[in-house]
Amino acid sequence: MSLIERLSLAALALPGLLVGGEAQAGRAEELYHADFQYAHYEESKGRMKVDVFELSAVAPIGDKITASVDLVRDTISGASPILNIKNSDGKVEQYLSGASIFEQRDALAVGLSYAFDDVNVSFGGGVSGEHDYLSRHLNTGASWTFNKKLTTLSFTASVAFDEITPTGQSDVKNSKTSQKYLMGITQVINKNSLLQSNMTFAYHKGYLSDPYKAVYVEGVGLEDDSRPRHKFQWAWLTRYVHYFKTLNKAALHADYRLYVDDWGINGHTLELSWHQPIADDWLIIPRFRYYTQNEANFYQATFDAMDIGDIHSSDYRLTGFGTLGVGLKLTKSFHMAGYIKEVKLQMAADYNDRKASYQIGGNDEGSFDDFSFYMITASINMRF
Amino acid sequence: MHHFYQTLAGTALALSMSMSASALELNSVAPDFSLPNIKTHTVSHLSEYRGKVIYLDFWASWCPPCRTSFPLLETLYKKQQAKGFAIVAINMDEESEAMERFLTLYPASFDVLRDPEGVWADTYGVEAMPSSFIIDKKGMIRHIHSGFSKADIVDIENKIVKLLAE
Amino acid sequence: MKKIILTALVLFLTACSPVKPWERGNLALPQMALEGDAQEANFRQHTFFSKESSSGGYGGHGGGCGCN
Amino acid sequence: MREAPYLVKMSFHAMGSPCHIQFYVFKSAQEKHAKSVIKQCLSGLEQRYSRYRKDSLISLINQRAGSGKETAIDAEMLGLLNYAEQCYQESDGLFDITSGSLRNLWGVDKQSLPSEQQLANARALIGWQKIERTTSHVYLPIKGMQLDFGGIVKEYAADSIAQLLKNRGIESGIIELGGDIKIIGSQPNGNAWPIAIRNPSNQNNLQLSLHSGSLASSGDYERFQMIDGVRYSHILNPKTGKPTQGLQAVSIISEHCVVSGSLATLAMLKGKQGLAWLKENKLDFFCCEEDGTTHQHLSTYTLI
Repeated sequence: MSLIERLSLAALALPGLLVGGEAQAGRAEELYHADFQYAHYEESKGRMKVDVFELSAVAPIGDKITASVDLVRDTISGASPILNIKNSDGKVEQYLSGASIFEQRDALAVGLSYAFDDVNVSFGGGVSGEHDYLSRHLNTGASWTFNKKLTTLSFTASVAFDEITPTGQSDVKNSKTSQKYLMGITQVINKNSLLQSNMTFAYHKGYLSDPYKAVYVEGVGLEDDSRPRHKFQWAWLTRYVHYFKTLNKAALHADYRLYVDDWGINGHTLELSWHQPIADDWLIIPRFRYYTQNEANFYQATFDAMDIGDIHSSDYRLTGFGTLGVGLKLTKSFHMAGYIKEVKLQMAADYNDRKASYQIGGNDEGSFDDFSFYMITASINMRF
Repeated sequence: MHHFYQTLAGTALALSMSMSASALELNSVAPDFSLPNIKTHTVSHLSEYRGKVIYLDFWASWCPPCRTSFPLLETLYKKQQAKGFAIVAINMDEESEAMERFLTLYPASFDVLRDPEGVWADTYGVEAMPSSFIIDKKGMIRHIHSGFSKADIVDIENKIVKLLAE
Repeated sequence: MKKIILTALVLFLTACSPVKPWERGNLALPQMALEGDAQEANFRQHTFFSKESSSGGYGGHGGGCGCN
Repeated sequence: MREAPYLVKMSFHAMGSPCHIQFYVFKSAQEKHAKSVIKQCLSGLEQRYSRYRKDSLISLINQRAGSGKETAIDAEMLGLLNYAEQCYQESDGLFDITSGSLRNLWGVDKQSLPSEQQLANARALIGWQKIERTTSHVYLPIKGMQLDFGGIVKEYAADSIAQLLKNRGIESGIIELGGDIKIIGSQPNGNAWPIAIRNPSNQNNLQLSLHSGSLASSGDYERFQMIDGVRYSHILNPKTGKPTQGLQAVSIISEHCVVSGSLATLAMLKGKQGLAWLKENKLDFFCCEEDGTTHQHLSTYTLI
């Protein structure tokens, strides 16, 4: 920049030239947050069950910095599919892990964010681990609000280092690193609606297979699950929210996400939810979800000597299928003027049914992979 | 990188220029207005407060910094009221119920007026929520302040005391 | 692909009617929040992520009352 | 079809110099409102930044120098201080608004040169880095230190008035405050505004026309003094404490009047290297050396 440009920029900061209000720094909320949630996940066919306890807290420091901490404990039990076998009359059956596995995963994450006038930057990190798995991650992000505060650009970047030492193979230490980048825009369209559109890019490198899963090769036997050592994922999520004053101030939320990865999988996710206020400060939220994906190009339910390459997997998450889900969420909030400013209770239940036949364009894989699962959450959030 | 920086500076300039077009200016006369007063149920005019130092605040119940500001403004008002200090809080909620529920939680003894269509917020060029204008005894806008955080009350009181002494 | 997205975004930005700061009451209501309950949303997305291949997209800031 | 706009002329005295403002309006209400806004802006600025008024903000700061009592400042004063700091850095210390105390030594009425001792004492009271300031307060730590916004406030006033009138929908006009000029916009028929720059050495002035931007001058064709037959400029070098030598007058043309003003003062402060400095920074200028030779470089703006 030339001398004259530097001076002009400095001159433009003079109120007389750039006449208008003073833009103020700091963030909107200056309250402490304390949130506690219990959640339960359970699959059909006696498969996996998970109980999750989570505690999060947020504290403002000065009028620009906000610190946050998040503690999570999962306890996982039940069986999980490890193998598909073709039985005598050629039909594929799925075998679950025999012993009922019992694992406990603990995770800790901390974060700091700093609010400038219209820009907010954040840094964070965390660690999570089970007896056979350790993951450490770092993340950073920035958001810039402009155009009379109607438009917000967001950018986040995170990196994770995972290490897996499968039970019974203590000498083996497989590691992988994952990088994720998000760029997004949130735009207020008018008084009653807003739109958010985010794009994420994720790149994984290292040991990406599942040590507890295997593939059945007809006439040969079993082979370990063996996936490529890198994976690139791209996702584009668009969320639309619209306010209906005449329908007792309800709001419609509609999300659509397109997903593509270089393992050959394309995924579509559609979620619709209706947020209906009833009585004072009650919200009832029915919701519907549909998901579909096709299979990875190295997936087969079972293999034979001819088509077993060195990259192969029968993992039920890599096949083609669709999921239909319905759910209901209830929230009730209390506003007070004392030390505690707000208490909010939340309860929700979702039922999801996953079937190969729900996949767009149909799928004749058979129903050996089909199962259903439900989720329950209950939480209390406090602001003071 | 250099080129990018310049275009960034360019856009920032353009944006800031366009943003400020409608705002009122420091040291200009505060335009008089008349709005319904929720306590007296009559119409109040800004000119009725002439001779006082006025903290004119545009607020709404749904804006978090307004919740932070009301208790602090209430104490400031009680403390300086006798010396000729007035607070005129212009509420812009679409529905008055939301405002009434707010005022039960954050009672205000200073005057609250209603401007649901934001007519005077437009004239005063309100750019952020909340926005406040400190007006001296001669009716001139001496300070413009947008947003509100706890630490601001000290600076606001200094300005009020200085103007009261004028 | 990039060009289409960019032009779409620019067109889209200009298509919005200007919303005055005091007209954001509806957008600030809890039922309009993109992230109403963070913990519940994270649990739900984490569950789907571990049962399906698709992931990503969620995150970012913005919307709401635009107060500062 | 909007009726034809009519020209409004204002002539008055402000900031210690004659001022002339012309602008076109469509309705008399617009004229009345514009005139009141101009008067309020100028009286406001004078009331805050004039060193001659005992009750001004600047005088309050100067009176409290060395007293231990700091002064609260608002966004405008903060903007001016930040701008002055930028000028200080760009001129590596020559443009220093703390050189107010030098004014007394070289006042127009003085008949004799100040002694070396007086100059040394004055220099001890000067130094931008000595100022103690935050975004909300300012304090001059040594008794006798004086801030002087000369070379900034008058030009800032011209820019402020132009912005105020533009906000009121006035798109055509010219503002002249004591030789500093700011254009609001070209005349309704599209013509530029004719301007003459006085040539100190001979009487044929330089003719110039501006559609937009500003022109500010620094130099001693009005304010200078003759001591024992030698001509001393009123532009004082804060490092030596003595008037500058080298250029007799400089006029700069750029978008903002406050920028043109500080660049003109900077050129004078550069003394002998002034001309080279003007060329090196590719500025639009007109200048006259002490021996009367004139130079000019006008790229973005045109001569009649």
